Parts: sequence; structure tokens; C-alpha cells
Amino acid sequence: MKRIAAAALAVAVALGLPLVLDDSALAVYVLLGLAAIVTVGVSLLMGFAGQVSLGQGAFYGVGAYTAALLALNGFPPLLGLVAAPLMAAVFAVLIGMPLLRLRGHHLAFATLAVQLILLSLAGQLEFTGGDIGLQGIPQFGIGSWEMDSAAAYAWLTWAALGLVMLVTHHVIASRPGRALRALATSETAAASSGIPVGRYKLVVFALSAAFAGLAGGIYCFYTGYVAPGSFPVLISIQYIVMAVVGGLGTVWGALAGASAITLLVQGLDRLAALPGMPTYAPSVLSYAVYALVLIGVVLFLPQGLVPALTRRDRPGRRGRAS
Amino acid sequence: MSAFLTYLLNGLAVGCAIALIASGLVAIHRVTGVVNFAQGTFAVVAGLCTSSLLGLGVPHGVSEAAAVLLAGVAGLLTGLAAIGRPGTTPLSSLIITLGVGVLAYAVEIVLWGDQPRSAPGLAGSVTIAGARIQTQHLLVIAVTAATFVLLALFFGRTYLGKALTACASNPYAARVVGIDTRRMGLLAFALGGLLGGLAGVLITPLRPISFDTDVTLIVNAFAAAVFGALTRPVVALGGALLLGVAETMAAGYGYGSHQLEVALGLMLVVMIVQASRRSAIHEEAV
Amino acid sequence: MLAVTGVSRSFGGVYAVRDVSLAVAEGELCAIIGPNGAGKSTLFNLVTGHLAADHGEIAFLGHRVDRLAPHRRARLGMSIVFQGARVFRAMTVRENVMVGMHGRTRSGFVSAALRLPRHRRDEREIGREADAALARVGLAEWAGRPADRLPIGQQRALQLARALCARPRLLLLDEPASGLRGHERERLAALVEELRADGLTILLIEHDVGFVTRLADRVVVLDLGRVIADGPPAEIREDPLVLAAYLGQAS
Amino acid sequence: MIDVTDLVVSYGTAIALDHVTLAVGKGEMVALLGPNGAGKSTLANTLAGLLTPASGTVSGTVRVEGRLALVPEGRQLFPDMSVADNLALGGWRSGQRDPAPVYELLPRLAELAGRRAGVLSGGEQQMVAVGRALMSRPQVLVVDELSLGLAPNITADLAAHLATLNREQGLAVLLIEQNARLAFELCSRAYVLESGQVRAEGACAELADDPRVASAYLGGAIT
Repeated sequence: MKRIAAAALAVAVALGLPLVLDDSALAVYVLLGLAAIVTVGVSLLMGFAGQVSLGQGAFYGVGAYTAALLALNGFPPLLGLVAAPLMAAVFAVLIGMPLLRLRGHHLAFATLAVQLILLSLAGQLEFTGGDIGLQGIPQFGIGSWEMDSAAAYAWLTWAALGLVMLVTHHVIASRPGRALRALATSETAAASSGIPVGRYKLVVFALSAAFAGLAGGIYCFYTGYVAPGSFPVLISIQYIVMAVVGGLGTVWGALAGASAITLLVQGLDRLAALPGMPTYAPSVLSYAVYALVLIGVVLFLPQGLVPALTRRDRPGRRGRAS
Repeated sequence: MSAFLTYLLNGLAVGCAIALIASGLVAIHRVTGVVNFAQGTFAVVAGLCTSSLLGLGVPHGVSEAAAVLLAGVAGLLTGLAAIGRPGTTPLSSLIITLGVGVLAYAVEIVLWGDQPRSAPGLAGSVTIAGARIQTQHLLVIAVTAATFVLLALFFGRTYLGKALTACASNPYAARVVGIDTRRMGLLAFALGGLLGGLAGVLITPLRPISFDTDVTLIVNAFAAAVFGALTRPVVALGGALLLGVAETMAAGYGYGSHQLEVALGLMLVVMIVQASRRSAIHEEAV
Repeated sequence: MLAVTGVSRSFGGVYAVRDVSLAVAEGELCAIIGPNGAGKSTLFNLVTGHLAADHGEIAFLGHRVDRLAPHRRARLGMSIVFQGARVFRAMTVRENVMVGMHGRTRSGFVSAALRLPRHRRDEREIGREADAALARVGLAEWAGRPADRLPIGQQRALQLARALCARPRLLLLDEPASGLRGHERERLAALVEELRADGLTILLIEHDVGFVTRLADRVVVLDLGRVIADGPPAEIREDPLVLAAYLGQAS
Repeated sequence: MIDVTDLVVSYGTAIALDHVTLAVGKGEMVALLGPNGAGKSTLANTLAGLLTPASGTVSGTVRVEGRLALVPEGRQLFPDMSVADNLALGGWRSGQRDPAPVYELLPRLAELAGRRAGVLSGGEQQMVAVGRALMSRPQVLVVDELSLGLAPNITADLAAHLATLNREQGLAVLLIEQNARLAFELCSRAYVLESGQVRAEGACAELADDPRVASAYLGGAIT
């Protein structure tokens, strides 16, 4: 009962916030939601299934370009938004088939390489608009209704985040979810329990890619343009930082991590914009934050924020159980 | 024909720089099992540092040496963060080195700004069999060759080098005979820093370096190191030379825009072929 | 039930298992013993499919299985309890055991994400079976604990419950008694006897010859990758080759 | 030389050594017997300082002067390095880098000096492992599974070397063995370890006929 009430409160706050936030805060709110959507996927992939991806930004980009190209070629935006996660998932399956044989640092480098290749191609191919990218993407809308307020994008984003979190929550507490968590510990023991390890890794890879693709689709309608520069390698690292900070292997941790990092970086940006600060201050501060938070959390808080905070009340729970 | 020779020698020079970074990667991985994402950073730090020192009027030689030493210190610090705390798993260590690389961005931008910098190298060029080669390219090749000879002597002939090799060969046995494997790991990181720094100092006169050049460097070096399964330095050298020549040829004959894709694609293929020969049961064996 | 014929496997030119043949009949409890490095675990990995044989055939329930992936062999009815503690981390004891039901249920990602009726039905059945298996190995009261915090004896029992959940035809046990104390061993032995009385076919690797002679119908002795003896326990205990392998030959 | 009192060692939740007490005196040859998984190698690694005890003490010359050397289970050489280099690294602790003294004790090693350790036969590798341990000038040698995977005549040859070292150099030896017969021939006293506990101890002559020894190997373990 308590949990349902807490969830209802969270939903109410998430949906109510766009009504009270000013424009610049709304922009942060949308970007936070988008980052959280991708981070939930990273957490599912790394935290539950134990597979590392340093190229999650690539799927974000695939989703964004897919939606943008469809919208620019006259297809309805809704089709673009549906196609974005699907295309990202299909792409993940195609590259995952060979790549998921790799483990640990090999997989990390391979996914990074895929993102670099995609970025380089997107910067050179004609239909993706080269380095300039695609501009003039129409607003999102359904039928004749057009979405033109930032608040509407905030609702769309956070509804998508809610969906993604719900799906993840359902999956991890079920037969396929248990299989994923099992293979993260031992692929041999999982296979011996009848789990087709290769196929499951592929599906979870595709699912996390679909989440990123969905976020990318919303992103392209929200900003109105996409370019290779929107999806730098650093963005993939940023998702890792968010997932690690929040705590790998918890659904709420992804949201907490995305919030903590986004707000921290935004706060520092304000600081950097103060008069007298050098022009490079914003990027320096955000790099420093990513780095120090990542190193600090991995060394001193390896479980991440959410488990570290919730562990406090565990002894009580355990006392009751035994 | 002379164009071909030019490209070949230029390519070898590029490959040599990659090989130096890759050999640092291999040295660290062999001794500690950690893949050091910050390996490209060492080259960037050293390159930027040389350009500053030379700009301040510090003479050649001193500037370069100081930059390489600084990179060695950076390597040691990276090692302390990555493996200094007992019980850090190799994957955590990898994430930490990733963090160190990003942290270096902040430091580098503060110190050197975000624009590419270059440094004067050896001026002039020589003509070999009708091909004009910049002297700096020849210097890169010569220094790399000398470095690899020194490395071979260090690992094969000195007691300390043998102890490092022992840690790579059988870490448990190394502990049995009393070698402190963690300290050896830190030493490997410092060595990796020196090698990366050397590469940075050598290539800065050839292609300007900025804070984010490390991504291209580490990816190329990793690709080269992967040829030797991250454990065999000589194979990594071969891989690096191959990559350097292939990329330079591609650029020289007008396919320059795709050289990164070619290098990365090659790396992916090599990794996948290697992985399909291993089975999970061995990687999980307790 | 299980027929291994002329199977060999070498690592870097050294044979770990060399031309081994062995057959396990339905309902039998067959034990494989042998000194360290005899090739017992390699043989298990070949049977379960985690290693591919260089030569030879493996048939299970009349099917050739030596080209099948491990999870396919598991679904045919092979369950294994590993020697090392391979419990799944970050999962409760009950969830660990529920994984054992994987091969007997079908609901996938879509029905899980949408909470379709099929998912609910499967979850109910999985839960029921898991609870039954937990009760059978005496872990019912530990169900909600994190699995990796259990003592080693209970981790072994947990693996056994997970294996039983799959309703195997053939159960492979890799040194189930190693690392267990006296009373834990005793309980395990009783449980294995009980399973066997229920008609389960069991193939067991064990160092502890006492454990084996008490339980097994038949003992196969491996030494340096080859079968050196095969017969009832009483005979094996007297076999001079076996005594030499274990106690060392007088030189 | 070695004094182990109430030693407890565990891996996570698994207890490997359960209140073990044993001693090896100066110049003594003592055997530690027991089936696989009894905790023998855990004891060896703890004595060599590679594992930290949960409780209990390890004292004697071992801790005070570091004069204990381990010949680990499965030889554990540096396979891609030469025999000479393997030996040289054995002197890491003592600072003795010249293998000449060990060549005198084990002349066969001098002939093998230039060969790669990984390509040697099992018996030769075991000899290198013993030689490597001797490089640290130990007063106590802990030999874990001397006979593992070796033909009986080769084991006997190595055992003879150990006996000579014991007789002529006064080297104390703790011989950890699965092979009971070999241990009884070589040693004066023995301990029987099972499931992490010392089940029996005494003079080898008496233990050889003790039913508890046979039971540890060939049944009756479930009592």
C-alpha cells in the first residue's frame, strides 16, 4: 500500500512540475528525463545482465536520426517516434550478434568503436546531412494537433520515462529478468539451467537500445535538429556515470543518478556563467564532475547511491524476516 | 612510386607512435589485467606540455624529456587510482581509468585551452629514392625502434624487468616468491605513462594535438594491441605498423575520410575472431 | 540413458580426457572418482556441453547431444550442480531456485513487460515449484535471503534445489560434499539417497571414496584422463590399480 | 620452526581451516595428509603469507625471519621464462640472484638452465620448483603435493633429494601429500587433515596402521 502511494506521489510530482517550472528549468527537466530513459537501459544492461556498453550514445543517435529522417520526408511524427526505438533495437540486434561474444573490456571497446564509426559515417554521408546534420525537423504532433510547448514535451518525455521504468520493473521481476540476472553471474550455470544465454544477451541489448532510441526520437522533435556533434563519445560515458552513481541494478537508481548528475552539472553551469569566469569554465567543470564522481563512486560507493541510502533500513527488515 | 614510398614511411612513423602507446597498454594489461583507457591521455599530456615548454623557450631535449617524465608521473597516479585500493576488480579499474581520462580533459583545458596545439620538431626533410621524407618522421621511427630494443633488454635482461614479466606470466607464483604484485602493477602503469608520453612528444610536431585527441589514439592503440590479444608486445608492434601504413595509404590515395572506420572495423573483426576461440567455462573457472 | 563413447579432449597437446567410454543406465547412481587432475571435471564439462570433445560421441536418452548447446542439453533433462559456488549474485535464494524452472516455462519479455495472463500463470507455477524444491532441500526458511550470503553448505543445497526444479532425468553432481562438514555431508548423503529412491538417475564426481561407496551402485575410476576401473564399489575398493592411484605405489 | 595455533581460515562463508594446531621442529620432516578439499593447500598458502587467517596464530621462524619457502601445488613456475630466470626470481626475498649454490644441490638443474620452464617434463618442473624455493635460503620448506601427476619412480627420485637436503643441510620439511605411502616413507611424524580439521597425528609408524588414515582416503568418512 505504502509503495503504491509513494509511486502515485512520484507520478503526481513528475506530471505537476512542468506547470510550475520556468522555461530554462523546463529545458533541464526534459533533458533530465531523456537522460534517465537512456540510463534505465544502461542499468538494465550493465546492472542486471552484466554487459558493458560504452556506445549507448550510438543508439540514442540512431533513434534521433531515424525519427528526424522520417519526419523530414513527410511521414507523420508519430510514425517517427515509434520507428526510433524499433530501428535502434534492430541495429542493436545486427551489431550484437557478433559483438556480444565479447566480454568485459573487449565489449566496452567494441561498443565504443561502433559509436565512433557511426559518428564518422553520419558526418560524411549525404542523407544524414554530414557534419551539419539535419535541421528544420517539424514539431511532434498527432494528426492536426501540434506539440509546441516545452511543457508538452516534458509530459511526453516523462510519460516515456514512466513507461520505460515500468517495463524494466516488470521484466526484471519475471522469468526472463531472472534469467538475465543469472547470466550476469555465470553464463555456464545459466546455460545449465536451460537459459539460451546468447539470445537473452541479444534481447536485453536490443531492449536497452530501444530505450535509448526512444529518447533520441523525442530529442530530435524537441530540439528540431540533429547532428553528429549531438552524440559525442562523452555522452555514452555520461550515461555510465549516471547509472553507476545511482546504483547499477536498481530501476530507481537510474533516475536518481540521472537527476543527481544533471542537476549538479546544471548548477555548475550557472556557476560557470557568473561574470569573471573564463569561457571554458562550463566544460571544465562538467568534465571534472563526471570524472570525480565516477572515480569516487566506483572506489568508495561501489553499490551506488540508491542501494547505499536504502541499506540503512535493511537490518530492521532482516530482523523481521528471521 | 616515390609517392608510395613517402606514404609508406609516413605510415610507419604513424604506426610507430601507435605502437608506443599500444606497448604501454600491453605492459599494463600483462602485469595488472587492467585495460588502461587513459593510455591515450598520457600522449596528449606530454604533447601539450612539450609545446608549452618549447613556447617558453626551454630548449629541445629538455622540454621533451620533462614532458615524458610528467607523463610517467601521470601514469603512476592513474595506477594509484585504478589498482591502489585492494579488491578493485579489473572492470572497476577500467571504469576508473575512463574517469581519469575525463578528469584529464578538465585539467588540460584549464592549462592549455581547447584548441589544438603543435610543437616544432626536427626541421627539414631528406630525399630517399626520390621520395621526400620529413626528418621528424625518421626520428619517430628511429626512437621507436630504439625504445623497443630497450624494452626488450629491460624485460629480458634486468632483474626488475624479469620480475615484471614474472607477474605477467604467473601472478600467483610471483607472490609465492615474494614479489609485491601491486607495486609491480604501479611500476607498469608508470612505464605505460612514459611510453605514452614518448609517443605524444614524437607526434605533436606531425599532427596538432588537442585535449580530446586521446580517443583516436587509444582506439588505434587498442586496435593494435588486440592483434596480440593484449599480451604480446611484438605482435602489437606489427599490428600498429600495419594500421599506420593502411591508414596513411588510404588517406594518401584519397580514401582518407574512411580511415578511422577501416581501423575500427579491423579491430572488431580481430576481437570477434579471437573471442570465438575461447569458451565461457575457461573465463569463469575459479 | 547416458552413453559416452570414446571421448577425448586435449588442452595444448595434453590429454585431459582420453578415449573415455561410460554408460549410465536409467535409475542408476554412478560415481566417478579419481585423484586430482584425473580429468573428472573435464568429463562433466564434455557431457553438459560446456566443452566440445575432440573425438567421440555422447548420447542422452537415445539422442546424439555432442553438438548441442548446453542449454539444449539442459532442456532435454540434464541438470548439474557445480563444485564451485555458482549461485547467482544479487538474487534471493528463492529467485535462484526459480531460475531452474526456466526450461519448463515459456513466457518471455513481451508477456513479462505487459503482465499478460500467461506471465501470471507461469510465475505462479514457477513459484510453487521453487517453494517445493526449497522445502525438499531444507531451505524454505532461507527463501528471502540474498543467495550469495549463505554458508557454503546451504549454497550447495540451493544449487541442488535449482537443479531439481528443472525436473531432470539425469542429475550431475560435481563434488557435492567438498567443503561440507560432517553433519552437512550426512544430510546431503541422505538427500541423494532419497532422490535416487525416487528413480532419479545420478552421475556423481567425488573425492571422498567413503561417500561414494555408501551411495553408488557403480564406480568408474579415472586416472590421468583414462578409465582404469569400472565396477561395483566393493570391487573397486580392492582393485590394486585403484589403490595405487590413491595411496601411491611403493617404489 | 613452524608453530600453528588454533588457525581458522575462511573464504567468504566457507571455512577452509577449522582450529588447526600443528608444529614442525628444527630439522624435522613432517607430513600433512588428507584427501582433496581437506584444506591442505589453504594451510600451505597461509604459512607462506598469501592468505590472512581469520583467527589463530602462525609463529616460529616462519614469521620472525621469513625463512619459509613454499613449493606450491602444481609447480606454478613461470612457464615462458628460462629455468635460470625461474631460479633467480626465487631469490627475490633473500637477494640471492646467482643460482650456483642450488646447482650444486641439484646438479640436473644446471643442465636445464637455458631451457624454457614450460616445456620441461613434470618431474623436471617439480625439481625447478624445489630449486626455486631453495633460492630464498629457507630453513623450512613447505612442499605441496610433490607427487601430483608424476610417475612413481620420478616422485621417489625427488623425495630422495628432499631427504638428502634434510640430512645434510638440516632443512625442515612439511610435506603436504595425498600419497600416504610416500609420506610415511619420508617423514617421521604426520598429521591427517580432513574437512579443515586435524583428525589424527602421531609418528608415521603408528599412523600407517591407523584405521582413521585409511578411512580418510578409502571410505568411512561418514561416521
